Amino acid sequence: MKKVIAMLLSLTMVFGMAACGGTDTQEEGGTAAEEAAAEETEETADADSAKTDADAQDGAAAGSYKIGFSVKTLTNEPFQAFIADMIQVKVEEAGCEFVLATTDSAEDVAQQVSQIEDMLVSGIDALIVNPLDSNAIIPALERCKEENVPVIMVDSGPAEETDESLYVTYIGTDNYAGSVTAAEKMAEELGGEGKVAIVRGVSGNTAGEARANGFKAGLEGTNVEVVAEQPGNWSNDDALQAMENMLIANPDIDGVYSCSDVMLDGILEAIDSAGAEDILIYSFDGLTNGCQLVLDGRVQATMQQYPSVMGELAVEYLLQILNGEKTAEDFEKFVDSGVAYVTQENAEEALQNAP
Amino acid sequence: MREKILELDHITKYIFNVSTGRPIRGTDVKILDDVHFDLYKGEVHALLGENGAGKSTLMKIIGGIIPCDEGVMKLDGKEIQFRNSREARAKGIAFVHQELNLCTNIDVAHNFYLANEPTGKFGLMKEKEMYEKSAEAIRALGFELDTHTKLGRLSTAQQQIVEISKALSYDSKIIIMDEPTASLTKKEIEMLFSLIHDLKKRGISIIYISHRLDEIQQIGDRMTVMRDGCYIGTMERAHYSDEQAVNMMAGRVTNNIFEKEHIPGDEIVLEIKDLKIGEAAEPLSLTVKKGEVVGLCGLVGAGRTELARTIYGARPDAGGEVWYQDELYRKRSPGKSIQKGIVYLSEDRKIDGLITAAGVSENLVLSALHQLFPGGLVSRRRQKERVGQLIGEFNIKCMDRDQLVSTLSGGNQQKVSLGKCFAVEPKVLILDEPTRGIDINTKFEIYHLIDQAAKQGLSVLVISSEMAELIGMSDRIYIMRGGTITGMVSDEEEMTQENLVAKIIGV
Amino acid sequence: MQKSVLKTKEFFRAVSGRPLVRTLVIIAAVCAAAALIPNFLKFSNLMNVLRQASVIAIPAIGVTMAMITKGIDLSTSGVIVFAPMCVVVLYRGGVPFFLCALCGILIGILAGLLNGILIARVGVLPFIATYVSGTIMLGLTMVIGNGGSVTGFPKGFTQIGNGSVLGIPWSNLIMLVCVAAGALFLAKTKHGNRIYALGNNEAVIRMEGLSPEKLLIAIYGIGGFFSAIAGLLLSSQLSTVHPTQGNSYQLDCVAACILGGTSMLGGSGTVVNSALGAVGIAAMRNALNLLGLHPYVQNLVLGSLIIFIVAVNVLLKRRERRQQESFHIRRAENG
Amino acid sequence: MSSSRNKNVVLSAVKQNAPIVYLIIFVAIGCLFVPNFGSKANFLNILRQAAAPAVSCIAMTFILITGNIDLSTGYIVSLVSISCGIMVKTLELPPYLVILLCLLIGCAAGAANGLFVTVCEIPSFIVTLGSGMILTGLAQLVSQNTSYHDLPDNFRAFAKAEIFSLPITVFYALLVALLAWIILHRAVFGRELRALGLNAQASRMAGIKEKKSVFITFVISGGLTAFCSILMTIRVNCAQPDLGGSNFSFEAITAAVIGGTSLLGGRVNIPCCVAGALIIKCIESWINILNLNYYLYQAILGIAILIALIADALKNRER
Repeated sequence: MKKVIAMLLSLTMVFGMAACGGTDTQEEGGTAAEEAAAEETEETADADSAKTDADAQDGAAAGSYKIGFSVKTLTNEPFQAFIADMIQVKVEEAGCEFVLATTDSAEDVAQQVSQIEDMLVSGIDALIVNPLDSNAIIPALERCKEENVPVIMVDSGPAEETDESLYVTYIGTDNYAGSVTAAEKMAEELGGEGKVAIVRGVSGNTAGEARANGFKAGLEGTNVEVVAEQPGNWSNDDALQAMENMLIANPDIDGVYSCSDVMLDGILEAIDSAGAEDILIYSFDGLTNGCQLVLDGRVQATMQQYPSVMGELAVEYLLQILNGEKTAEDFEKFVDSGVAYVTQENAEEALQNAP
Repeated sequence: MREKILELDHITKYIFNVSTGRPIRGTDVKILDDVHFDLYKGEVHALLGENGAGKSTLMKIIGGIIPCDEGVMKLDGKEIQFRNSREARAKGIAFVHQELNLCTNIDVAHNFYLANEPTGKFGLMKEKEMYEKSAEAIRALGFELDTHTKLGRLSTAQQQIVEISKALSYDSKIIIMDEPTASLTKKEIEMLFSLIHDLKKRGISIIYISHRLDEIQQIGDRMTVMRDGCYIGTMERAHYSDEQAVNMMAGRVTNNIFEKEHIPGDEIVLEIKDLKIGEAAEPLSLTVKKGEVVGLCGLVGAGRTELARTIYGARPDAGGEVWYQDELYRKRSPGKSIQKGIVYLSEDRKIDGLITAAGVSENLVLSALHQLFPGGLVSRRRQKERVGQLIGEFNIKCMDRDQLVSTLSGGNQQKVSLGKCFAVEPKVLILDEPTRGIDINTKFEIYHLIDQAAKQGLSVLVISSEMAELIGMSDRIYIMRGGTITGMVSDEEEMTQENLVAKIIGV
Repeated sequence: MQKSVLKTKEFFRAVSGRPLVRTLVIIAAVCAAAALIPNFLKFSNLMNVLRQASVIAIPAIGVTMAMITKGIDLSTSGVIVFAPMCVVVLYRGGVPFFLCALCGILIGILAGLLNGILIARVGVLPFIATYVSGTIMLGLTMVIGNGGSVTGFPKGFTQIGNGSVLGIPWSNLIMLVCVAAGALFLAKTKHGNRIYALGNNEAVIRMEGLSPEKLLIAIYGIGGFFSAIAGLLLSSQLSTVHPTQGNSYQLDCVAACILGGTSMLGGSGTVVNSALGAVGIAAMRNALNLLGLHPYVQNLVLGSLIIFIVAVNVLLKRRERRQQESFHIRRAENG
Repeated sequence: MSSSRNKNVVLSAVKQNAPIVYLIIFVAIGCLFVPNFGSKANFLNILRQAAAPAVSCIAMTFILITGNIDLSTGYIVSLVSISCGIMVKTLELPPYLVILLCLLIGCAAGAANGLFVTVCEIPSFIVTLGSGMILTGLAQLVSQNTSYHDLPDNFRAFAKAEIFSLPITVFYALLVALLAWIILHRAVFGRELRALGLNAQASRMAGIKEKKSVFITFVISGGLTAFCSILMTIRVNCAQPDLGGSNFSFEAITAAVIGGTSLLGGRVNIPCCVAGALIIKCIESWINILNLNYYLYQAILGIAILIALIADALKNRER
């Protein structure tokens, strides 16, 4: 059904254009590859709503609810994709319908808000959200409250003075605490002193800020000094250049803390080409490529999050609320989905459940 | 005695850079040389002269668009100097340009009130009033126009009426009309003339610029003739005759300054068979023999440039054939023409002919790039040698080879343009107004060059509005009118200016 | 058969002739298709679509004026972010909110005037001048907010963005007011008339003794004004200022104007049409969201749409020009 | 006479290659004030970082010389990078075939842009704006949210080798610069492009085929952009669909404008464009080394372009 609508939509729009165009130019937008993309969209549309679309109205029948997940872009973000897949599996196990909305670029806060509004209109009963910016998401949460749609935040938490009633709970790794542990572990490894650089994430991303600040907090009390801190913008390209230039400024650094495994490729390249040796590299997320690098010994440790745990718990709690077994007050405001300190020893089994 | 409302004496204007308006340094070429002009109240004063005679420049001075370098202008007896056209209009002088001063994307009323729209509350335009007032103004001229329609949808004549009614809305006493009938149909011309008679009755004087003698006889009370920027004379309508006007326009130039050394061969190089330059144009045919100079004369808008560009391949034709060296030349394009040896020297060299921001040598070799450097790489040595040859041959006066063309004088620029054509060693030369806006001695150099080229076996098709030049240079002259060829003059006696002018006008 | 073919041709020509009709057809096509999607036509969703369209439609007023004079304004995304950032920084510095809002709008106008001066006086190409000024403002916002988002707007302010009266969100009302003001200014005031004239024939403006430079500077100043208002509106919707909140609006505003029939070659285009174009884009994104299709599909569709429409406009223009040319020759014949 | 004659020849040479002088000044300031900036490691670093952007800037000059613009190069980079990843990792094609195919994809994208600009006569700014959206959509759909890490060594050798301790990418960039210099400054094709940029109407009348030439420049630019994408992908050792992105083409335009290229067409200087790319990398390395607030960079770069634009506009005024 959805496939038909998608085709109908683009066809009618094109027909509308031709009507106004006054000429019978055939549709020649884009390259031949674009036609290939048209078939492509059908598969992705199918893959998303695997089940045939049950009745579109609110889940009238008991147990079959519509649960939406709003997340930032999934490209080059296996971590987010893993949460989304886990949630989809859990939702469909419970016989409910799963709706996914992703923004097309990592920073498009306005788009995430309007996507949530659209999902509310399409009648979702519960929402799981990984906010791009915890301040900008508040109005959307207020709207959910008006429609009494319970909301659970995953991975990135709420801003400090967010009104507690807006969300049921926040399930995620305590980026801050996780980074503090990483800092303490690195200080131990370095014997309490040395120079360290931090490769930050994209500006304004709550998780990124918390990880950088957490790491710095973890180093207080030791005389391990943070000599350089530049953003890698979650992309290998920028991380590579930032790392290269930081190595120039202080060639004798002893440790590097990357705020996410997605930037490890770039950082390792920078270190290889600079010919710097025995630099302790710590990272965060515990993605497949992160754990693999730890296993190969090129990265010393990574703080593995459990996206699957986040996904499972979120769906579990929401179903409890929807089925009336529990109310929003029964949950604490923060549930730590735990962080594992992955080193070469436990890298093997960490790799199994890594996203 | 009729009251003289406008008088101009000793008006002189040196050649100036059109875009910046500042005079060009280092030349003393005058566009207007000590011109006298006067206008009585309620009179239609026709101004006659060939292209480049300075008519439009004189009118731009009266219209306040450009200042005059020397001379005095009196309006109602008082000396005045206009800084811009708005001031002139405030004093009651309105200018109806050939390309009208109107915007095709907005409707008639908004054009009518452009720049002084009546505004009501909150600064909103009083649109109802504008539509009514403008309709009234047009009705006052005896025409009915729906002032809501977009200007672009009106015919040229209707647009002209809007411009004239706009001029009248400033209760102007003098209206200057520059070539108003250039693109009007016969019926529309009659409409315009009846309007002019009506304006005369209201005491409004009109300066009517044209080079169509038949119109001037109908409408003009007095006729002034200008040639090469000089004032020749004024005639009353009573003793006006075409011959006298033509003599004054064409001027007595003896033929001996043009020595014709080339002898036209009889092998036909270029032959045009029933070529149609436009959908509705009549098919035309012409031939150019080896070593022959063929002239092409006609009024502005007769389609001479369109014909030249169609042969060259820069413009699509609407049927007919072009035979070159006894083969049919299909799918013509500038590139292909140059390869075959047909070159075209364009009328306005700054737009079509030269790259003013590039150096002399770069311009000279521009058309001949593929010939000079078949390997694809520009060899500095080969270019230097060829450019040296061309500069010598055309004696282009420039400090160094890479001097910017924009810094050269008009004459030198035309020689660079010509050099560019000759760099390709062409067989057929199509020249469009080769000597327009150039000082006299460069003109003679160009005549000599054309003659020598024909002598060496090139065939030349030259378009010119100066009768004397055309007669002096060409062996045969085709006459064009209304987009097709209406006649051909080949032997000596017939080639007189009076005869040609008469043929052009179709009198 | 002959008669009916002529009629449909007439219909197409009539439709393609007047821009307003053309835009209505686009919007009708988009809504007709979207209506098939469940709950698209729900009142609340339509209000959402309009609210999302408001932040595209308001700056599109300035962009339309720029495009009418053969220019373009890409600095909308910069002003949408920089103006509210100044407002929130001043407000946190204790300045009364009304003054801060005024100052934010002034900054928007100033940025617009800077664009105008760069384009009219210095002669920089419009699209590169406005893009660069947009990037500079984005950079300054990042420096002020140290890369992050800044909150601290008064409660009442965020009410404007999200609150609604009688079910109609405030943003829609603000959009209607701005679009009405813009439309009136462009269609009904003398300055609007001169903007259209400037887009068609600059020589006439000079001939009438007006200065095209001053007019251009004013146009881009107005563009800055409307972008600042849109910025404040967006920040009130998000209750925060995030340095990249404006990124997608840069292209959406231009796309809205093109969808609304504003031609790239200057001289045509109206504010109401561009606003309808903005609604068309918001409706399309909303419809595709409801379908759960990836946002990349939206980019694919919007990208092809823009190229297609401009291609059609250029073809129409070329056909017109060719008719005029032969018209001229036919005329010369019997001259 | 001869001494004053070659004095103003030197003067005009310096004036023409001003960006190279700026580069020397920037490097000098860097060595004096920025710690470790003068070290050999840092020079290697900057050269390595500037290799790919220099290629993309040269690709952009081919478009700018005829007075056009290309805003879609960033998205060509993404599409090529992800297809590179797919071909190498999933299809395991031999490296040289992958590189050839990637160049073909780039040329195809450039050809599509060229077709719309020349045949449909749509302004190049709008065509590349629209095609940018389409290309990014394609890249993300083709990639299905995955990126390919740890590319195989035989593929990476193409850009990881070192000759006399300089990364091979620097030599690639120099080779591209040399070829571009020959085409644009010494070949007939370059002379025609320059003429088209300065006065298209006169060039058409002189027999230059405008549509064909402009189309070819878009294809060349597409190919060079694909080559640049391969270099970036190998250097980062990760094929991802958001490599490049929206700012990529504007960084190329910035380097070109700082390098004296005029946006109205006709004025191009390859060595200066390379200098422009290096200048931008110098600014970036200052900010990283001095640990400045990274967001200053965006504002500083914006202001730098503005100054270069104003200079370019004033220079064009007397054209």
